[in-house]
Amino acid sequence: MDTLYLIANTAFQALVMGFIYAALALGYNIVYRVSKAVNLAEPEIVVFTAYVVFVLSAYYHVPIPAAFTLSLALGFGVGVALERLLARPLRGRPVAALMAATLGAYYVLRGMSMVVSRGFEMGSLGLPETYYSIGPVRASLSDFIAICVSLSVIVGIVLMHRYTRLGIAMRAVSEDAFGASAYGLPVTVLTMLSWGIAGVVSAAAAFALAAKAQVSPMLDFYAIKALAASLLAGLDSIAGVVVGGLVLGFMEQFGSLALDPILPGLGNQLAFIVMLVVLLFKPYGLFGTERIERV
Amino acid sequence: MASKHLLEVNNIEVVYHPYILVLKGISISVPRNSIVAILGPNGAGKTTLLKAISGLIKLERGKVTKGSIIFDGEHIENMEPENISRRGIVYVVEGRRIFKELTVEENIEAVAFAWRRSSRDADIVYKYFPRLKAKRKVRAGYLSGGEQQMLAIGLALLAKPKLLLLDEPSLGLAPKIVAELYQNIRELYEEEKLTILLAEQNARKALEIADYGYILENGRIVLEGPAEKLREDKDVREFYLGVTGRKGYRSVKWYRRKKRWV
Amino acid sequence: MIGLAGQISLAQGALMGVGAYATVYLAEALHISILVAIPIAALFTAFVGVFLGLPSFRLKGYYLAMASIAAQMILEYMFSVIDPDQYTSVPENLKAFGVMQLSMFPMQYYVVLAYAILATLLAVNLGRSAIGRALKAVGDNDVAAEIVGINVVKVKAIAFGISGFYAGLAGGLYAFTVSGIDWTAFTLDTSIEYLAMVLIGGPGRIIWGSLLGAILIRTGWSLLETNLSDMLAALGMSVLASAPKYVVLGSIVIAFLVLEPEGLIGILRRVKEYFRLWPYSY
Amino acid sequence: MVSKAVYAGIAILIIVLVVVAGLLMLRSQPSMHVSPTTTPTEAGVVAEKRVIRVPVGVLVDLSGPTSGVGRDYAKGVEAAFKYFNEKGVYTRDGVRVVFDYWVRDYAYNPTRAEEFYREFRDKYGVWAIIGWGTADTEKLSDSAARDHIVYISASYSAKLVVKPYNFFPAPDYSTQACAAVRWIASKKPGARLVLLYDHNAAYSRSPIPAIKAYAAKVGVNIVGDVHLPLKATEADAEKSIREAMAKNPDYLWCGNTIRSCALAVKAATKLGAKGMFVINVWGFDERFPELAGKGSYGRTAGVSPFRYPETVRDSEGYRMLVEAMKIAGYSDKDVGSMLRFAQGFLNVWLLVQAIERLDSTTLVKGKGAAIKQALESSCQGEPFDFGGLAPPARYCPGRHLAHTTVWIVVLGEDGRLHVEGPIEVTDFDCVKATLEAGG
Repeated sequence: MDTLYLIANTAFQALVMGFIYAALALGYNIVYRVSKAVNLAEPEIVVFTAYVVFVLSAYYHVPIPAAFTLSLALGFGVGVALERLLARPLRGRPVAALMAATLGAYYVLRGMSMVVSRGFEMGSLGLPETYYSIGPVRASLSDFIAICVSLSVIVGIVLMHRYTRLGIAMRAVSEDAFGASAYGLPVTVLTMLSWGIAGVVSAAAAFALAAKAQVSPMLDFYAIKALAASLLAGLDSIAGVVVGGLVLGFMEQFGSLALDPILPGLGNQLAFIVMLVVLLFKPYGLFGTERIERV
Repeated sequence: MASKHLLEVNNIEVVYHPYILVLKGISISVPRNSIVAILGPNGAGKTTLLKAISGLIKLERGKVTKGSIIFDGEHIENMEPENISRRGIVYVVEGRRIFKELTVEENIEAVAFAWRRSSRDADIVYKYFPRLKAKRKVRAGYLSGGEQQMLAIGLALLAKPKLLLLDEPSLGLAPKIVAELYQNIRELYEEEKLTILLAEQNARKALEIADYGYILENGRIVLEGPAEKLREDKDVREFYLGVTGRKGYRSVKWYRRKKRWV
Repeated sequence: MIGLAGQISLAQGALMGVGAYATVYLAEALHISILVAIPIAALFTAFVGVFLGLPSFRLKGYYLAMASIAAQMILEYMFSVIDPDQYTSVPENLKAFGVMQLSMFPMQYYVVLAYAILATLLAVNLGRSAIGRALKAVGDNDVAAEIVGINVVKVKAIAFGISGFYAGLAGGLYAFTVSGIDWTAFTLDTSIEYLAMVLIGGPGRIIWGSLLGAILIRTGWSLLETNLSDMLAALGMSVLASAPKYVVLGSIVIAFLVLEPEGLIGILRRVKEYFRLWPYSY
Repeated sequence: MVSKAVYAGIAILIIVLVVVAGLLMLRSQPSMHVSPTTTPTEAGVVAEKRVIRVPVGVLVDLSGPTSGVGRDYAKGVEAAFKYFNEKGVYTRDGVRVVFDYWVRDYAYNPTRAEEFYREFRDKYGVWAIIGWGTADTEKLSDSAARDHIVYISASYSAKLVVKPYNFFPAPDYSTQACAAVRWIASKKPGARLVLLYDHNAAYSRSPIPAIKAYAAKVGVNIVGDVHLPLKATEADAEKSIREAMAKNPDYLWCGNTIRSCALAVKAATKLGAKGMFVINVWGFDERFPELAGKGSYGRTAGVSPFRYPETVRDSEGYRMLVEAMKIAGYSDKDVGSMLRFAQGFLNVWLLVQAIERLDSTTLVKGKGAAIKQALESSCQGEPFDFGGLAPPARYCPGRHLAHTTVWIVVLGEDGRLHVEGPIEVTDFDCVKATLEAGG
């Protein structure tokens, strides 16, 4: 087969997956910026919101865009609830406590997803099947949806942080919550809002992911993999997730292309090897600030 | 209701999570439109007192366990820090707490967001600290120490404070910059009709602009009085102003016989 | 197990798997009794544990959580490669010790109990030793511990070694009690469950806390699981059988972390204190 | 502060205790909810009726990786128990049998399965278990034999054929796969076949040795052996399909579960790959056309040892399924795949038929062992009949291979399922090939 065809298509899929990973990673990073903890409940937020879209559209015949919007709202609600119930009471306590608490939330959300999904019914979102040929690349509508959704979320968040006063205030809080609160910034509200936005981002990423991988409880696996993108970018980096996600996407696609004949399945686990390597040699990632506490 | 004093701290005790008693029965009062200085060595509890007033001890699991803090006729002890700052107490934290990753302009935007101030209001910062105007696109982290302190105070101004809490503004600054800074603070105080509570180790500078002073040691107030009186006090002169009136510390090793009031 | 030195580890399930597979392969390769292979495999797991802990030698606890997730997933993959059929049988003849056949019900139970008692004794004494105190110091504040002159890296390495050792021991014992091992028993979910045990039991009290947590979760979980399943089945909603279990367990973990960080042990101690002082509240 | 925490602590303890106590109380009530012990239909017979209560454990996956298919299967099992309890099951000598059953979600985790197995055995003393997956069933097979518990699973692994207490009303995976190979050979002699499956999953791997052995025999060329992860995304599936396309196959065997196979077919459509997909039993059912999209029409076929219920609507078995659904309170909407539902139902039905062949004393005395005897009595005698849903089943001691009849269900251009077959592989022992390949 044509090498160009192979490389171009693999690269395109890597790009799509890369943007999805980037959006998932962004969810982690937004939370990390304000609470200095990794939100381990995010994988289940992804499953939960993906199921909400699926159940609404498949059983209640809500049009997909409306169901998607609803899931975004729900993601926001879940994020805010997590902040209110976990992050705020645990403020001032070791970060490990908050992370452990998010694990508790992981369980709760899994139970909730089961209820919503009526016992994990599986399904596809039923997006129209349209295919395009762009040069050697074959693309489908779901590819474009995945790219558009994840990219617009990332760009939106970056622009917000850069140019709106709200975003600038959030950056201030993420840099120094104590100082921000001294200047009268509504730190509590901004923190809550950040968690909420992280929830929205996760819900959007969940939709993009569902477009590419159907709706199933396994979606949490990809969200865990996205931790690698998040670390690679640096946990407190916003725009860096694009690079982190793309590196991960390319590594995974080309990695499994090369490795599957030797060790089947290793390519899909490369994310975790990346995670370990980053943690060992460059724990603050490519774009993270080096303020991370060292021993 | 307007009492003579804008702020009254009555006999408070502060405990850090959960058992460490830091302040032991402190009372101070700050009259409207005055500068009150709190002096004392490192670790005396100056910062804790300011944090207790501003509510920020909550973020560090601290708590006011006894006594009351009354601001403008209202009890504010153990309130959420945001609610306190909404009432007009703004705390300029020790060590030039600004947002180093943000540009000067963004620093101002962020605080202006909190107070819903328009950009025109924000010009007040540049008015008092014209040095900052030239550096509005510079990341705050790259400013000099004095500029950072100016920015910090400028940010506090955006909150239109009734009471400004300044914590060690002179810390780590060259004497020349300190002089300029204190000049600016004085101007501010006069033109904006502010009330300032100032915590300082640099007692000489502080007493230059203050009206009244408290001296804090080991979480207790050991001495208080009008600034000019403190300036004259023998012990204060000896221990805080470094004026010994003797032959010079070299021969006396004054620090070894440093007297404690407690 | 996990509460050591204030770190969160989410690779405990995989470490258990390392212990289990190592036990079986060792016993088979060397033709020794599994009972002999268990401690050796546990030592091996201890080394793996130290290796996994490497990133956290330089970094704070929550980075270890991430490193351990990665390690868990990589180990899971490695298991799936060495055991693709998801069944590695544990030969019955290797379960004997000398002439004693130990795999039947009462003997099996005694063997596990003996190991458990030994392990607990070891842990209790460890807590009292210099190493134990150093571990606690590092857990509280590693920077401070370093200033006091504790070799933080060494102590952390020991901590990971110990936690690996115990996980390996657990894995080995598990292999001893079953007819075949299967890597899906050592997944991330397993790790999370162990962490939940410790968190509920009381993270500060390594031994009794984990023990209490383990007992409570095991019994509580299975009570919840069976009763709720039956209840929901009666209501004709058995597809949701597992949902309440997750919600309840997750809520309990959160409640403990938020309201009672010292876990059940903390509650017990305070209740004890309360009744000791009763009826005077001070 | 401290006292508040004490109260909170006490409150939590009390709540925990109350919950535990409540659960214990619930537990202590015998599970009578299953069905009434006397049937009003037999009015007039005033005499005290003897009822045999048969305890059965049910292991299903409702929250794990196979829950997508496990859910409808579990519903089928449950509905079957309700159906038979209500309709009445009688031993040969006319004694009423009522099933007590306990459903446990083991989330596809064999360790959990083992825990539940102990619960079933020690707490309820079950005589039979309706089980689910390959790894757990294989793991528990020796225990089941030792404890004399009849184990009817949804895993059709070849290894279970030779286990004394394991049964399933279908041919094993490798026999099914061999039938698929035969079907391919009959369509196109010398066809090029690529195998797509997860190289690290027991279920996906299990029929592969038999396929390879039988393909060589009937002249199907296996030209590729491609890894397709169970946890695939479209991107992963595309990668596998591209690799397969390079081999230019006429047919592709997809040995994974439905989600993964649907993605593979979708990817093939997208990339314009040629070749017909033949999909393993758990990878294809009525939901496939919807999951894989229109592109799968006319190019996909599923292997099935059962008649798809929708294709045999006028059969006795279908009538029973519908009634069971009604009794269990399920509407059409509640059941995603009737095939999976039927698979659950059939497993229970097999148990019921075995019990119906026993007389009451043998059953009560022999329990699981007696049921096993009854199941194996079909070797020489009458086979078990499933009302047209599946071919009659016979079990012989040492070789519990129900039958070797397999259908190929082709998804036509019109988007409907067309059944081809039945196909029987008589010239090759696929079970043996599998067992020899990986003991």
